[in-house]
Amino acid sequence: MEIEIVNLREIVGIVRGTFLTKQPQLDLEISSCGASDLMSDVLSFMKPGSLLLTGLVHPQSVRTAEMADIAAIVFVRGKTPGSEVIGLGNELGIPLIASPYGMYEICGRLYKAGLPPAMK
Amino acid sequence: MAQVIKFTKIQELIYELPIERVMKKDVIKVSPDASMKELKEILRINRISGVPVLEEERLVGIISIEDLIKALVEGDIQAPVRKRMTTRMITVLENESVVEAVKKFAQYKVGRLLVVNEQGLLRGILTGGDITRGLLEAISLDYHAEEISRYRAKHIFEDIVSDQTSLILRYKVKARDFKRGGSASSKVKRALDRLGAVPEVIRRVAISTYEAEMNLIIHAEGGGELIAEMQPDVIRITAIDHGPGIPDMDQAMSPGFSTAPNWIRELGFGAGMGLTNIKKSADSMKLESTMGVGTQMEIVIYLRPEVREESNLNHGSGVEGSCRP
Amino acid sequence: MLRPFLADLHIHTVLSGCAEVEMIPPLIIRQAKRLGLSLIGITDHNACHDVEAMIQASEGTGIHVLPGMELQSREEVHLLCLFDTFLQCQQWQEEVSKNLPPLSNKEAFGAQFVVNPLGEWIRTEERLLAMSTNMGLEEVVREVHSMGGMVIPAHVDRPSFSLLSNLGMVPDSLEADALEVTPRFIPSIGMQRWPQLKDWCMIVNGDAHRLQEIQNRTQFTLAAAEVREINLAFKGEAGRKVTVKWPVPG
Amino acid sequence: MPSLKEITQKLNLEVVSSASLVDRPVTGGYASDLLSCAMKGAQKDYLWVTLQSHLNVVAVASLLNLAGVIITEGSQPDGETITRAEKEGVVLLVTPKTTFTVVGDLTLLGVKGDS
Repeated sequence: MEIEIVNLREIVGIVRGTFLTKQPQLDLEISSCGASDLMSDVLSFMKPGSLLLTGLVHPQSVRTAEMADIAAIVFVRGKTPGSEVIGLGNELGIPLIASPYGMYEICGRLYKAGLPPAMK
Repeated sequence: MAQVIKFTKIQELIYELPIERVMKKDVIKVSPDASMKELKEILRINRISGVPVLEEERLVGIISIEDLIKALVEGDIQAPVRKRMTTRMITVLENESVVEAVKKFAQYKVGRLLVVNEQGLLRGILTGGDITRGLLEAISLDYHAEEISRYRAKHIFEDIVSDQTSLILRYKVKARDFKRGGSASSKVKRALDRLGAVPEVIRRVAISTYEAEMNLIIHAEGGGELIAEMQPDVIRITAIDHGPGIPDMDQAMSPGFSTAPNWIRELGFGAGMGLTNIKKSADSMKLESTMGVGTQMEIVIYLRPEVREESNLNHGSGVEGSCRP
Repeated sequence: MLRPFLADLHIHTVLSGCAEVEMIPPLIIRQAKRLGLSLIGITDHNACHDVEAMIQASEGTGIHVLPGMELQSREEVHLLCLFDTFLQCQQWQEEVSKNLPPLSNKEAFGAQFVVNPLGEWIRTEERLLAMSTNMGLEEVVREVHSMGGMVIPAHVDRPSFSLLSNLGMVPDSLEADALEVTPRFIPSIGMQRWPQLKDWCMIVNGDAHRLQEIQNRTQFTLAAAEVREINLAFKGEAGRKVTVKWPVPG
Repeated sequence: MPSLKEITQKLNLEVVSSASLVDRPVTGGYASDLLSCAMKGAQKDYLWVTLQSHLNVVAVASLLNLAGVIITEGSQPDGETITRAEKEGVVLLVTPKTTFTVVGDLTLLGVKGDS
């Protein structure tokens, strides 16, 4: 499979997502992707510049993204973050996206689109 | 202090409890001539996932919701249960101990076992949950029994008013009298049971009294005396003989050492574990011997196990420090 | 007058499906006595149905029971919630029950028993208790505090159901009262791995699912066995303090 | 959809429990590291992809009668978990790959999630 660089605009299209944070940088390039609900795992394995798919809605998801230099976060179906989480995303400049799909479906779609895994 | 070999209460119960004490007795069953459609109703109404199949009184198979689903898929819902049932049945006997059921659950990975009697007739059904529930009930019953017996024992001593009450049992032990070996200790054991001591303590008293008694039979040339003095909290067993005496005390105390002559060993005694076993079972043991005069052994066992077990707790080793290290 | 309280604030009863059947009130009290404990917390998963029986069983034994539960937050993090009175704990229970998904246990997670002070079976709880409630971490801390209780994130050094594993670190905003670590936690190693822990008072509890697992490593110096006093001890104020017997490496 | 056996071979998964039961159908996939989410989202005969490897994973899989559990990132279940899985007839599979990659591969094999 050919490895492609996908930008945020395309990602939002693929996962049928909506932006939760303001003024997203749509042509931000994403080079890899990881899916996890455990932030200890994200901190220890995810590559900088990757996209995080998670079901953990907590300000700590955004804090972890900041620490691990995660480019953006997609919250999976049914996991709508509160205003505190979105506020933190805006403050730290980390784009937050909500998708109507579950984690399984999103992984499948992005993988098919050619996004490589974000394992260190 | 030596570690006392001891089963946990649960392990003990798993071995002691018969399956019939924990199984479900009112079993819902089905006839082999019933249709799969009727079976579906039975499962639905009773909210169960499988039933044994009985022809008259005889167990002929078992049928589950999986069999029903297969029948549904194949459009075979009018078929009799006989056609679709499984005849391979995993059974246990009602008077076997629970541990046998635990083994079968592990071996066959089934959700339920059929309980039968010696004649192969169905007596009940058993799930993992039944075992847990049965153990819970038994453990609280056991706890009660323990409390009641303690009360009883105390009560006897309270009825008799004195500054210090004790009950003294004396037994004469003849040298080389292997036929009656152990009879004194079995009487001590029975007395303790009557007084309501805890089973675990009784076992320890029985083991050490038995070994002390056997020592008198094997080694004391003129026999000796066994004295058990019981007080509300403690039992003191003294074994006295008049010779020959123990030449090397350290050697006598080491496991496996024996001075018993061969013919005694051939009877199965004198393996050199006597003193070691006493040490293991007793809370304290004192041995005094003078060559040519005789030997006196004193064994002390506390009747309330917590007095002893406190010293066996192995917690909290480490360094004392702040909660912000 | 200040006096020492040897404590284990995280003990399960047979109400927790994963607990052994020996975890009944009289046996827990007997074991606590043997270990020299004078303060214990009863913390079953998302429920306190066995707490009253425990309190009754403790009467006259010199052991004080703190009513509580081990709550599982939305983030799947375990939090000890402890109160002074059973009434407070029951109020909290109402809140928790509303937020627990209505699943039935079917004993896949082990049977959950409600028992009396003697440990006799009263009923089997059919609702699955060991699941995430729909309550966020901070929300739990806020609510429990407002009801006069305290919150201690449980076994933070464990690889599952813990603050450090699920959230990666202790959130700055977390207003928990102290942190619990497992009896295997060795300070010199743990502090290196999670430097953040230096800002916290840490206590060791057993998270006991069987009698042998109850611990006697944490000692409070308090005027009375109350939430307010324990909180002073966590902060090291007014002469109240916490000392812990830490395991040594190797 | 492919059977569990086919998936095990194609994805090169290590079977750590109930190897005799891999010959079963798979009707869908589910991914989450939160057990409570899996309890709600995964269904009978689904394959669950997760990083978690502790005992409760087996309880969830058994309760929902899942086709199997793929444990990712080389996380290894302990002996007690494997014993319990054997007892309950739960198929545990282990892979060094990430959840993202495993789900991607499963999707390419035709194992669908709920959309």
